[in-house]
Amino acid sequence: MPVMTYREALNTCLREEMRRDDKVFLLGEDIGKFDGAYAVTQGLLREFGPKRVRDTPIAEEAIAGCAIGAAMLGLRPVVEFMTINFILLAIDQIVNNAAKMRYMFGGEVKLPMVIRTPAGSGGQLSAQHSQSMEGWFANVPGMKVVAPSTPADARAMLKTAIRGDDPVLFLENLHLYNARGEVPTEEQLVPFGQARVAREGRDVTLVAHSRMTPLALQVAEKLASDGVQAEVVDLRSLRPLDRETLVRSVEKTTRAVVLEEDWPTFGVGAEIAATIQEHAFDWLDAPVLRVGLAEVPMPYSKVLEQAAIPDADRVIKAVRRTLERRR
Amino acid sequence: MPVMTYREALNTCLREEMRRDDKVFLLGEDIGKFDGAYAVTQGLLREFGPKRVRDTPIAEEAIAGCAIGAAMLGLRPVVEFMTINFILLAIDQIVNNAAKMRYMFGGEVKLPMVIRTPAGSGGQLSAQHSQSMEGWFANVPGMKVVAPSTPADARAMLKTAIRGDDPVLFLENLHLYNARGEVPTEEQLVPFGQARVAREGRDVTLVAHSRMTPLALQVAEKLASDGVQAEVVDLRSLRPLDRETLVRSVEKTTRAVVLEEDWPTFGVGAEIAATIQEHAFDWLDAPVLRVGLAEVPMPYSKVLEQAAIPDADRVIKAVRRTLERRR
Amino acid sequence: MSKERSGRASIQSRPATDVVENERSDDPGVARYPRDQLIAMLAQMQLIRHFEERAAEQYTKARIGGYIHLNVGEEATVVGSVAALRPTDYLIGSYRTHGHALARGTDPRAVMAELFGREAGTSKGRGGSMHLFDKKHRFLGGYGIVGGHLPIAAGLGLAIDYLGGDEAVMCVFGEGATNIGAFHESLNVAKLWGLPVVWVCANNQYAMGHSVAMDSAVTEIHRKACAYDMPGERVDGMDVLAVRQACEAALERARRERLPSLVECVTYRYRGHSMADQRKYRTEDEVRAWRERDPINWFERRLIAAKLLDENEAKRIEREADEKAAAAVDFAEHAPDPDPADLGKYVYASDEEM
Amino acid sequence: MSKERSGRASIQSRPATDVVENERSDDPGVARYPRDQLIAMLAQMQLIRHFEERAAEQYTKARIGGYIHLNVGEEATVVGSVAALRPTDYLIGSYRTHGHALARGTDPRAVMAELFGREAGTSKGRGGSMHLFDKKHRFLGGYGIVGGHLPIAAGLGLAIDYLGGDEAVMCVFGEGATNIGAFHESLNVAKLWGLPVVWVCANNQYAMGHSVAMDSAVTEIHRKACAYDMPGERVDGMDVLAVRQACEAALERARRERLPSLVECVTYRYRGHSMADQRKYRTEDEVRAWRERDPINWFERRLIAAKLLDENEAKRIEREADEKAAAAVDFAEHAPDPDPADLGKYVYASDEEM
Ligand SMILES: Cc1ncc(C[n+]2csc(CCOP(=O)(O)OP(=O)(O)O)c2C)c(N)n1
Ligand SMILES: Cc1ncc(C[n+]2csc(CCOP(=O)(O)OP(=O)(O)O)c2C)c(N)n1
Ligand SMILES: [Mg+2]
Ligand SMILES: [Mg+2]
Repeated sequence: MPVMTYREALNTCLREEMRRDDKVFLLGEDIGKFDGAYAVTQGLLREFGPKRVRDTPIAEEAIAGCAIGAAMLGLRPVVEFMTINFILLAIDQIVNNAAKMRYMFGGEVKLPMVIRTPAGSGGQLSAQHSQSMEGWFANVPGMKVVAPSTPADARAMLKTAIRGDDPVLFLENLHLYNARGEVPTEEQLVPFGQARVAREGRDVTLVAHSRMTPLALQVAEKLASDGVQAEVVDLRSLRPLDRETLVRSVEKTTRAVVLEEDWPTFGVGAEIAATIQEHAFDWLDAPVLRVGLAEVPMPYSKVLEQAAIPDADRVIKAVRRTLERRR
Repeated sequence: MPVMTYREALNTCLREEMRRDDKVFLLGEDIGKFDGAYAVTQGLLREFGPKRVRDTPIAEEAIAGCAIGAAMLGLRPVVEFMTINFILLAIDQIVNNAAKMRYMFGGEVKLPMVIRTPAGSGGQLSAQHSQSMEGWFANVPGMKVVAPSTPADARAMLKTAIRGDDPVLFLENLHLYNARGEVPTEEQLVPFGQARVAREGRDVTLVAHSRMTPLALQVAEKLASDGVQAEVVDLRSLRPLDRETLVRSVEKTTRAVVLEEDWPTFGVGAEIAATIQEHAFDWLDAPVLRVGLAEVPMPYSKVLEQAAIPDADRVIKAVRRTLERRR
Repeated sequence: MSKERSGRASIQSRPATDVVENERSDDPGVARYPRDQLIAMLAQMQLIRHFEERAAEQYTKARIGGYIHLNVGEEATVVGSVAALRPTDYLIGSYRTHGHALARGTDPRAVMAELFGREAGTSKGRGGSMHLFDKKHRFLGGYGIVGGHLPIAAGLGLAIDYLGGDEAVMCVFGEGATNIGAFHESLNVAKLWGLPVVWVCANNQYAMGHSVAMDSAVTEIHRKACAYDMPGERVDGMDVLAVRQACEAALERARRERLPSLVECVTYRYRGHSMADQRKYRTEDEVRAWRERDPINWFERRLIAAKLLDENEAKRIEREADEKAAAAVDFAEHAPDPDPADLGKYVYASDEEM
Repeated sequence: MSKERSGRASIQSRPATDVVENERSDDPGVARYPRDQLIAMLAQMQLIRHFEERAAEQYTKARIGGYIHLNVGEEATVVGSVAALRPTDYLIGSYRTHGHALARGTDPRAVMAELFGREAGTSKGRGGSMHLFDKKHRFLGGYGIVGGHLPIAAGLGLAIDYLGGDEAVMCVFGEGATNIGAFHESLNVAKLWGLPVVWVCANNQYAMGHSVAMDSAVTEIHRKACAYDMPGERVDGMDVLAVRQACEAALERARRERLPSLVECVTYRYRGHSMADQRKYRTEDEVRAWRERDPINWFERRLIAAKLLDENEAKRIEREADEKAAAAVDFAEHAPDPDPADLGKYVYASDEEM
């Protein structure tokens, strides 16, 4: 199987889908002439021209609205927001229009549209450029929210998103773009709502999505050398959420730690913990713990930033606390 | 103690605080000449004039930004958003500026500002006008989010909000405005981060905030006639969250049901459940259950709307499921 | 400098088939359109008036819930603008769009059923007054967030352009919406990308309790077009033919030149902002003055003066309109509610296919 | 129609104390200001240039993290606008504001320390390049969301008006920010409420890889003022004195007439959007052509022509600027990092008091 980066996998997928269906088009800031702020759309303007790779002004609300309108008439827009931090300017369009229109118009309209955007922290981008708000969108019926962690899933899930008929928030991550992995040559589509057991283990379940998955795998590797077999569940999709896989894993391991790149209080991990305690209550031997960002706006200073972002040590500490509990 | 409505309590508080401190001023749509869409600011324009009761255009982002700028220079703006549904147009200002500025500018600035807005569903306002997104704001360090459920708390907590030095989202509810209750004549301030045990009980804890509190009390009353003693914890403040009171209650009752007016998946109740299982794990005899909105955009039709909104029956059913579990 | 166009931009209206009947009218507006179309427009205006009054009545009887925002007083603006559309064009609007749906041809019974929250409603009872929808007539919805549908209108224009069609989009909104960010972003991209969109502002003088001057640095709304090098035009929104003519011209510019326009129709709402609004932010005198220019009366008188209508016919048209409105209420009253078991339907399209 | 003012609006500049020295200069711009101010402005421009070049160097050495956006090429726009402010006025800007802080008087060492993420930085190392802050000099911050600080600027104006002060607010932003909703909402309320705000657009031709024409229906940014009945003016942003003069006039209008203005300074950034930008979206020729109008060279030549400066002095000024920049790097290098134990500090003001 060919090896490629997460970025290449996305780029390949966009190219493939645009070749396959001329209703698919891209819009976003600097995706064309500039080749994409993070080069995900590199070369696509050259191949498909400005009609299908539409550079937009800095006007996030208009961008989202344009995608909605275009989707209503049967096109399949794929929006790029440069980073998730700017999505708040478009969240009204996404939450109040895209997510609700099908329902509030009695099923008379479909909105096949994808919003791609990288989340994540690190790189000293400071408070306004280091966020992960995917949990807010995952709270909204009518939205689908996915967050692949590998190049193969990135390609396969972006295909599912583009060919689907609903608005999808497709979460990328600044720190995953250069991650490498095998990507099958043949076409693959991963249905939404299926978590992936990225590593099997029997002692504790590490739950992660997006960039936290490689961290979880790294932690699992370290734990293994200490004789602890951690299972890693890569959620892949937040809405729909694959509660079954989660619960099945914890029924086996009886313990869980959630890794998250957002703030834990009222964050993504809260739902994971709530789900596990609700559906695997009788199996749990320890409370589900959460490891996420420090509850501060992200500081710029390297030393402070490092202190704020979850790392292997903090996850391992949480795992140890979990394991201390007797059955 | 005089009895007044929640609306009157807010109105009284605004009047008192504006008389007390001429740095306090109001801004929002239709708060002056129109007396407030829900009449909370009734009569204030007459008393304080247009400088201190500033009617604004429909421009939520500018409104929020104006409050931020004014707060930076030492004023104490109190914004009214007509309903929380429109706050998404200002969420970038609130989350990326108000909540982060003090931190990202190294503590050099204070933002004493309050955003008042009613959330809630019911009344057939349909998908775009029936929401409760307070959980998203409660996820953000730098924000304070409070949601009083009684007239007395409304007055006392709005005072705390106005006199405090941080941005506060002050959550009201369409269905609480006419709720009546005793309000002490003397001045009262309720510090944030203190939940209130609204009713004592030993069998199960009902956790609620805002409009769900009266529902929880109503349920507790019904349960009492069946011999079940429910304790009702009114959170009052989501950020800071009073984990102690929550945990203390569950340590006593060993069971909990969360009532929420938002969508449960990734909603407010998830944090409550996650907190309880984390900190009261050894006391819990049953999983924490959540009762919230049906996971659909709110339908207009009365029959569908009724099916979507949590009611006493659904809460009682959840309580029964919880109680079925043996110790 | 802004390139505003005068109201007298050249008109390429739809083919007129029976122009003969009124070619000698002294009223240049009336002379422009065939009799059957003029009569149809009057009938639509009457239908809207009577539909709205009946809806108001049902609201006070609590048969209708939520908020309802009526078009009473604005019938000329509504009918004039919608009449300018081709059947293949798209229409999108705010929460104040009962009239637009009716003018576009949506069955009044389906509109009323929607207000009653019935399964037979335009949106299967899920949307209500603020969220009407009629795919068949290309009315792509009523929206409740002020300004929120303007970016969508741009997207509709984008799709037409992408697909190479000659449809146009009409986006209607209130003057209060012109102060919000979405207005700016949408008009900018429409002009920048040459999208076939006509922006129709129904300036009914108030945004809830706010007069135009309370909210907008520029009170002649059409002048805001200058910031996009877009034609901007103000038209008497009580004159159904002036509105139609301006919108026809703007639609043609959109269609042929890919040049969007901003058309401001100066009108008035007789009633409160919504049925819930009983506040006093305007004088009785003001309301009376506007009512004296009632768009329906005025149009009726013009048609009678042009000898295209007599008093009896006028009465009949009004009676028929009211009968239709009454029939709509009757239909809605007896139509079934949605099945609560269907609560979860229509959230996702993909799930239904799978 | 828009009421744009010409660049020659009457000027009420600050009291000139030593006008004598250059009153006979043929250069009307130069003649307008006393020598010490002119020299100070040149020194500031040089300081910015050298500070930025050194910052770039430190960035490539990975001593500075995040994004950094330089003002190189834009020194005339930066210094000209900031020089127009009174000490009591407020300044607020985007993420591209190293130069603004320096021009306002912030210690270069504190600015560089901020870029290094040190506790001695303007924002105690919490903000970094995009979020400089200097309360003492009334520079109320750099902000990272395009357009996001414009509403705040309106709020500062509102507070001044509320408190009855005679300060003014200058809000600086790029031309790319004029297409976003916040621009529209902010300018509307500023004019509507008569807020003392001057909107200074640094039109440096590009928003990342987008030329003005790719993003804006109206490419002469100053013309967008027409939608708010606000004076709009375009000025040569490479001419520090023209910028200063226009801003002074606008500030006076803001202060005295409570009339906000939009001042567009036409300029150019020599470097990439941020240090991370190595893309090719503009030609070498274009960059070269702009560099030929280098604002520092040009200003130096004018001062020399006016006999207010000689080559040696010019060299000295440049050398001193570079020394300051070097000293700033040196200071920043040796300044201590924040204490990780302080991670949770500064989230809430109330908590600290309690
Ligand atoms: C973003 C937003 N803010 C506030 C409201 C509440 N609201 C509903 S209609 C309205 C007034 C709108 O006035 P205008 O645009 O003139 O339209 P009209 O109602 O006069 O037709 C307001 C403030 C809303 N729906 N959306
Ligand atoms: C709302 C938002 N969208 C996108 C970005 C990413 N971004 C940062 S700077 C920039 C270009 C801004 O151009 P302009 O306003 O002309 O200012 P300049 O950088 O040229 O000074 C973009 C798109 C952002 N920071 N905020
Ligand atoms: Mg109006
Ligand atoms: Mg620029």
